[in-house]
Amino acid sequence: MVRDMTPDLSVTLGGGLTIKNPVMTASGTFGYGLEFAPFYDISRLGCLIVKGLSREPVLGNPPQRIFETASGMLNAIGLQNIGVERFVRDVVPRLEDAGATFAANIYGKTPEDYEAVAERVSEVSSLAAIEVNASCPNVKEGGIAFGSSPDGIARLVERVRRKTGKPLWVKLSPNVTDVGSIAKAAEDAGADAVTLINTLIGMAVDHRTRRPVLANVTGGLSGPAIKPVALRMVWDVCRKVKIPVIGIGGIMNAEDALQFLLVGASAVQIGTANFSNPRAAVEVVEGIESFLREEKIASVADYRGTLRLS
Amino acid sequence: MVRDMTPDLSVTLGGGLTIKNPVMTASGTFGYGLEFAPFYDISRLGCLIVKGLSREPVLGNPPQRIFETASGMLNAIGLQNIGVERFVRDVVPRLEDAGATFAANIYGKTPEDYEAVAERVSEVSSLAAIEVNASCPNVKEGGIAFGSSPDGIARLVERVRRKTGKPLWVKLSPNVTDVGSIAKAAEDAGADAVTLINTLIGMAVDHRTRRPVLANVTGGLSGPAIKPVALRMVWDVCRKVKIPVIGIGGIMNAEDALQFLLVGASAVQIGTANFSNPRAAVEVVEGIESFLREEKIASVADYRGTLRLS
Amino acid sequence: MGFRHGTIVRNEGHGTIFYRMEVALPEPVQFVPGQFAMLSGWPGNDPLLPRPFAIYRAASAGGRHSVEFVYKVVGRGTALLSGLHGGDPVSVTLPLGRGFDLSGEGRTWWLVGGGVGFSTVFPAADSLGHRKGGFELFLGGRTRDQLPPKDWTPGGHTAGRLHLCTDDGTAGFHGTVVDAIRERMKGMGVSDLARVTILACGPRPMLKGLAELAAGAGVAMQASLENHMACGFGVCWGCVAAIRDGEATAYRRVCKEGPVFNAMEVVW
Amino acid sequence: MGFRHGTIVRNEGHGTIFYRMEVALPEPVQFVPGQFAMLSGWPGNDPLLPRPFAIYRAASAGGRHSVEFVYKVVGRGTALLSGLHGGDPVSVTLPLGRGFDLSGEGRTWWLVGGGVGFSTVFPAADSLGHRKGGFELFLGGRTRDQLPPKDWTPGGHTAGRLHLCTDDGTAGFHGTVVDAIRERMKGMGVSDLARVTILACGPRPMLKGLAELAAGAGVAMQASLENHMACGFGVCWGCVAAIRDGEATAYRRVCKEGPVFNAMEVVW
Ligand SMILES: Cc1cc2nc3c(=O)[nH]c(=O)nc-3n(C[C@H](O)[C@H](O)[C@H](O)COP(=O)(O)OP(=O)(O)OC[C@H]3O[C@@H](n4cnc5c(N)ncnc54)[C@H](O)[C@@H]3O)c2cc1C
Ligand SMILES: Cc1cc2nc3c(=O)[nH]c(=O)nc-3n(C[C@H](O)[C@H](O)[C@H](O)COP(=O)(O)OP(=O)(O)OC[C@H]3O[C@@H](n4cnc5c(N)ncnc54)[C@H](O)[C@@H]3O)c2cc1C
Ligand SMILES: Cc1cc2nc3c(=O)[nH]c(=O)nc-3n(C[C@H](O)[C@H](O)[C@H](O)COP(=O)(O)O)c2cc1C
Ligand SMILES: Cc1cc2nc3c(=O)[nH]c(=O)nc-3n(C[C@H](O)[C@H](O)[C@H](O)COP(=O)(O)O)c2cc1C
Ligand code: FES
Ligand code: FES
Repeated sequence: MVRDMTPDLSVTLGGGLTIKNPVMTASGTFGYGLEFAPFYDISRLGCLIVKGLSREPVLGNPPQRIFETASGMLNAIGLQNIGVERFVRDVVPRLEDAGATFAANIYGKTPEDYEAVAERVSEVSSLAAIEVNASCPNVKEGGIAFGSSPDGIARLVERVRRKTGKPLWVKLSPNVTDVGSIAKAAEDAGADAVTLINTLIGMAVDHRTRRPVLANVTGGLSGPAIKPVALRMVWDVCRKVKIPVIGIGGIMNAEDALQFLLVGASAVQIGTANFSNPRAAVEVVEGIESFLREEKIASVADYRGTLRLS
Repeated sequence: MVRDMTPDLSVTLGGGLTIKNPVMTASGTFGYGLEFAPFYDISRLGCLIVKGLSREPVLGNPPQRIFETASGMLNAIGLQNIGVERFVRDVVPRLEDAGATFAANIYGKTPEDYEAVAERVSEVSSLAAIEVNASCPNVKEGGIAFGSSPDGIARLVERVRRKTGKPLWVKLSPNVTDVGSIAKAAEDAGADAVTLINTLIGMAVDHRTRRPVLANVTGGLSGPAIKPVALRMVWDVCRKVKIPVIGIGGIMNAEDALQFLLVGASAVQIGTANFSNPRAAVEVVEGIESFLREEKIASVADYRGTLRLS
Repeated sequence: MGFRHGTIVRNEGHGTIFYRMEVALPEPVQFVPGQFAMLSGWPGNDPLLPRPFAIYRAASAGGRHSVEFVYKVVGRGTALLSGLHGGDPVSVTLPLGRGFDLSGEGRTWWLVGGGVGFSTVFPAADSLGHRKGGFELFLGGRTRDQLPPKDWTPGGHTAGRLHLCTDDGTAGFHGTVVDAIRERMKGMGVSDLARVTILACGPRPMLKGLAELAAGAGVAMQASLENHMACGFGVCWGCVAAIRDGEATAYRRVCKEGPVFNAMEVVW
Repeated sequence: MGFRHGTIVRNEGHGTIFYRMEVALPEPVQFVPGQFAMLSGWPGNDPLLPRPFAIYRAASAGGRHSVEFVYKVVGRGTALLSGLHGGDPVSVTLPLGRGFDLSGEGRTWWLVGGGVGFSTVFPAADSLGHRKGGFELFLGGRTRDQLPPKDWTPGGHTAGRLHLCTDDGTAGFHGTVVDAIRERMKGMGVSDLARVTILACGPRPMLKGLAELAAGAGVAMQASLENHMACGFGVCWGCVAAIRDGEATAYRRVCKEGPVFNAMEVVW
């Protein structure tokens, strides 16, 4: 029996990576990480994932890029980013100084683009992992095009796999009929973990001006609205693959995060919650710890995947 | 120019059906229709769609069947219903007395089941249309199994089509990679209209008891949370098929309904909103009328599908 | 039955855990004890659904009509309600469901409320108070703080007919209401017991315990059940409970065929 | 910059359309005029996102710290805010963004507020008021009811320096602030104009009109832009505006590189 012990929050992910706790922050919702330093010590996070990086800087979509919906938001940022070179040169040293554990979310229009970005970030010895964004709904080429079928994902992952020795995570789209088979294809192609879900494709229009609200017409839906969908998909995928699953989608607090761990996720990512509460992610770390303490559970590993079906 | 004229709300749907306004109520959220008589005159609705009917009465899933989520709800009713015979015998005459325009949502485990229910309800001369539920996520067989692929939907629709001369609507699942191709398959197989979306598959768990909240484990997510997803799919499908599209998903008020018409839907259905506001559907009828009047638009037909993309 | 926009007249905390809300409505409310309302009073879509509450009281005077609810803060919806002020708008659909059947003449009524369940049985007490024989009232709480405020208790002045029970013994009988009823039954003859009807509302384990006790003793019992509800008026089929239907089990809507069921027919 | 839980001290409507909210905070707030806060004060997830508001004033006295906002009800979030009471909790992240650059010495400052835009320029007026030369204030509203309450107006007592403008002529100058500035420029020499800096906040068409006027007259202008925001501190890239970057156009974050931009660099 565990009495007043500090629960062990560390979790083991694929590719030999162990992180101090299961709480990560989601790509595109955490900038390059340093922006959160005024709110808390970012080294307290299990891992932070930076904004999707591409080979060259990307201008992104014209405004309006975001729109609030019922308990959610649409975004069509179009992957505006500073490009992999500036990231490695300017951002990495500062993340290292901050003692942060960080992973790079990468994106390209072609498999060659992905390979190039993967190769470049792999040179960063402090980089914890590479997360392949094969599911961005807001760019015309790449992204979701690869992530919508088992074959597409397999081809992409195989190629990136050959270019990196880093733990390789593949981020999956929820806009598919059978996310399990796509996750399986990623596993078979050499992914060390899968991350899901990316945003659901959504749309908003103004009934008076008769125009789409977003310049991009459609956008990605995130936030608590999508949590039930995310939880179901994570649960599904956890039963279909052996590699670790990183759960994401609408997590606002520790209770939500625990639910993803309960259905089998090895770690979670906090996305949109960072906007309404910049301290959300660190509060999730604290909340998970106190839950385990209260319930006298020795470790996250003991809790993970213990959903009782009968 | 139209000045203070009563706008023409009537809309023409497939199979020669014209209804007095584009506002319907969604199957499973409106009982058998008569339950709403205390709240308003149900003959004011464009059409009401009754709870999914099967060949024999269905017991449905054990409780807990529903759960509230952020701006949405999960349900796993399991299609509890009184069966087609009792519907025809007991309910139809009372709907006729109430002057209601009504359609039957039908469901089966096998194509034969669907055929049988379609044949039986087709004998009801006052029935406006048949809506084939090929997308229920809460039953193990039938439903979504047919609705997840173009082939599946084509086979089902062809068979039901042969059994009825009524306008035939096919209700589609959003839990697919490409809803457009499924809608197209339904059109090619003889559907007069497509209805979308049914619920998104979701899940909820209790992190303390470590159990699923719903006895059925997963359920269907409905309500304003899913509106952006629904709107995007309706917009997509409107550009892929020539038959009328009936839009549904998270519509809470006239503004929401107008947005679905704007992207091309010929009519809309009000679902979950009926629960929080039993007068929701009739308020949508009134709201659409006053919007058209204010904006001096002569008819719903003049407004429909006028989204400006540039 | 109707859907009404009302305005809060009063919304106050009482004792340690109970709130009481009075809502002014455009029309008078007539209800059977045990019937309930779906109530919501928040902007936006989260929470999305109204919440079910027993109708505690309804009054009409001088052309003004109002209805009262008693509630306990247990989650998000009730927390939001407790933050509302006089003048704030709420929506209610009422009266809903099938209340208690108080039609038997010459019966002995035992009214049992566990926790906030008293809000459902007090209206029955109000009705029965006028009859010969009246009723006995069993109220249970974990501690004395969890019993309803004294001045709310119908017939609370009539010593002997009110049985307060606390799990921790801080007031009245030390034990659950089930224990108290078991005590009460002691020494009663079969024919006396056969004249008793229990009307009960409270946590499910309490109701189940009572039902088993009642069944064993040949006592009639009506139980007011709870379940998650979306609509409250019988159209979503979300709120069903397993109810015996001859040999078979049927799923009956708590909001429509209930919330009050014959306890002997409930599949506990 | 920090994320703080505060408590409403006061939240009142003023005139016909403006609300003013004072929030007590655990720590003092230092800010540059034009900086803003992300504010939310609703339970649940709908609305989900906090709303951006200019910091109107910050005060510290006797160990108590507070910050003030002025807002207009335009939609759901602001409607909810207007219903909050003293004592209610709110969350704020502040101070955010890049405010006005008030560093130039010997300049002539024209402060322009359209609609509720005055809330962004009044703090600049408070700063500049202490300087020699001070400022002139142009306030525009559709009608006189849409102008800020008189007693809020900095230097409002100094006649001649305050230019009230209404579209319908119900108060002050009959016309927009752009028209008023055009009038004001009349007869001014090139070198006088070159000493002017306009600080402006208001609807985009107003800002655009002003920027064109200023560009033509060789007047410097800083414009405070608005855009939908999710985070408010530069991490979502949701709030960008098109800003000239040499020959090219870049998307700059209104919340981080702005909200105050050199009006000559904005792609209007
Ligand atoms: C017929 C009926 C009469 C009731 N009368 C009263 C009363 O007079 N006073 C009182 O305090 N409570 C009463 N309840 C219970 C009350 O409805 C719940 O406490 C309330 O819905 C909890 O809402 P919440 O948002 O605070 O809790 P949360 O747990 O946050 O609610 C989440 C969801 O669960 C549902 N839920 C949670 N607990 C219950 C429950 N016990 N019963 C039904 N749904 C639940 C909510 O409606 C909501 O949909 C009654 C319930 C029913 C069914
Ligand atoms: C830097 C900055 C400072 C501001 N300062 C003030 C101020 O001091 N006083 C004041 O009254 N208003 C100010 N605004 C505008 C204010 O943020 C909006 O009026 C408010 O967000 C509207 O919210 P709502 O929910 O009432 O409107 P809704 O239209 O219901 O909001 C829906 C969504 O649109 C966004 N939105 C709507 N209008 C605007 C807008 N004009 N700018 C940005 N987002 C918008 C909301 O934030 C929300 O996400 C400022 C805006 C910015 C960007
Ligand atoms: C503004 C915004 C930008 C995003 N950018 C990226 C991105 O660059 N790469 C990526 O893989 N996911 C991106 N996402 C998706 C999130 O990482 C996450 O998968 C999604 O938002 C669901 O989680 P949430 O509901 O917790 O936000 C973005 C999401 C938002 C809201
Ligand atoms: C409680 C409940 C029961 C439902 N039952 C059915 C059904 O029997 N047949 C069907 O086609 N759809 C059924 N649906 C789906 C709705 O008709 C509708 O497609 C869905 O709820 C989305 O719309 P909404 O967000 O407006 O509720 C049901 C939905 C709910 C919430
Ligand atoms: S709550 Fe909808 S049927 Fe009972
Ligand atoms: S609002 Fe998020 S970057 Fe500006």
